[in-house]
Amino acid sequence: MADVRLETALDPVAEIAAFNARYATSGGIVTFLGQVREGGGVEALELKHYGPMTLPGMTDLARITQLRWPLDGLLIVHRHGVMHPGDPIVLVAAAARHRRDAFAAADFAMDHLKSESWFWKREKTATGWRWIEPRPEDHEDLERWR
Amino acid sequence: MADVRLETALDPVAEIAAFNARYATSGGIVTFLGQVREGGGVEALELKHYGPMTLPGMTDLARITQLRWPLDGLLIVHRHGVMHPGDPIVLVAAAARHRRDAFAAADFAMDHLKSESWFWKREKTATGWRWIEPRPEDHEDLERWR
Amino acid sequence: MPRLVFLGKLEDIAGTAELTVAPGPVEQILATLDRALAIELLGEKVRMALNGSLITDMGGVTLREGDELAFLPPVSGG
Amino acid sequence: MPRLVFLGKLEDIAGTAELTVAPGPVEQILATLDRALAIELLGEKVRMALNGSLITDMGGVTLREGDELAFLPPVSGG
Repeated sequence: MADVRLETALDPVAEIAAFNARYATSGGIVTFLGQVREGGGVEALELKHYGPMTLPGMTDLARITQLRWPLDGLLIVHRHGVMHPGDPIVLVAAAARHRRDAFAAADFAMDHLKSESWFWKREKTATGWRWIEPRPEDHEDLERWR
Repeated sequence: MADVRLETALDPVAEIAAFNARYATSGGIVTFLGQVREGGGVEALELKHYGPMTLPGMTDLARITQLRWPLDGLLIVHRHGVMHPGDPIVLVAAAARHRRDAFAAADFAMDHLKSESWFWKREKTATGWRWIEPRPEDHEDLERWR
Repeated sequence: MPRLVFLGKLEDIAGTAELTVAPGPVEQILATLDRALAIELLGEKVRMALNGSLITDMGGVTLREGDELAFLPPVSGG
Repeated sequence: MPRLVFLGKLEDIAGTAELTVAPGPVEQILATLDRALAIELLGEKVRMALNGSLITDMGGVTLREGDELAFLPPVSGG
């Protein structure tokens, strides 16, 4: 039921169109699209993953999300590799009979993707590449679900 | 900054494509698409509005939503008229620098659209048209924001 | 002439979406309507809007030429 | 031969994404590495995965032919 992918490219509009068509009679569809922000002098970012664990972890997250809320469908697509401001990074879509379930499921999946998935991020500015450390907010976001 | 419309037709994918393109460097975009559910023997639904108040009320809701969260952009499109299972009813999209702001703004706007906007809904089943009464959950949804 | 506008199920009860009425105090106008309809219009959950703005009390409100008084039952939209 | 895999900033510190090592107990293997790198790998926030599964303690773990031991610093993804 869940469609979970780790990709080097992501076309959010095509993905959303296909998802909406597939779940046309679900009451509500919530999508989250994460993009590379502009600002802070960031010219590029790179997301690295670990083959044996990253996609299996995402698949497990999808399974847990579906156990927690009654969903008609769930999509999680995450990119890895080098990206630039304006590029899509991650897309989550949840279709449910009831609006609140779709919102909660997408929100939950994103909090866990950001904080518990096996991705490592580095950013390139004029001074070169720099690895990004986890932020305290990521941990706080997770606490909301416990 | 907000794009608020009351329409007789809605093309969610085209709207989402345009919104995403416009806010390509926002960190996060949350969209909610409400559709006519299948089930319960509902063959059609009709949403009626009141010209002098419905769109002004939606515009005011957009203003309040933007005051409450720092958004890059906000879209609210609501249909009126007769719709059938699988048809889109409402689309809300919120673009923000930070993910949580986009989620909260879209969620807030939807709760208020459902419970406080000037729309009246009737459903058609095999036994004819029937006006829908407000549900207790609608009120509970609003209480979350107070 | 002033108009009364009936939204949602009130349109079904009234049998019409709009009614043109003679100018005058709202209480007097309602007294001229079908009694069953008037009772519905005065229901506790029905709100009123004069020319697009909610009013909390019809006491003292007089409808003049071109005024529109809308009766708004609880919303169930979206 | 077993391999050590370094994720995130540990790759920069190691100067390589992977290192082929001789089979044997992990403690012995780490003792053969550059001391600054070994200290980073043993950092409190670094987790380890043996053949794709997290392990909580390297005590007693012996790497055999084809084993892959990954060192995972805190994630910062998405």
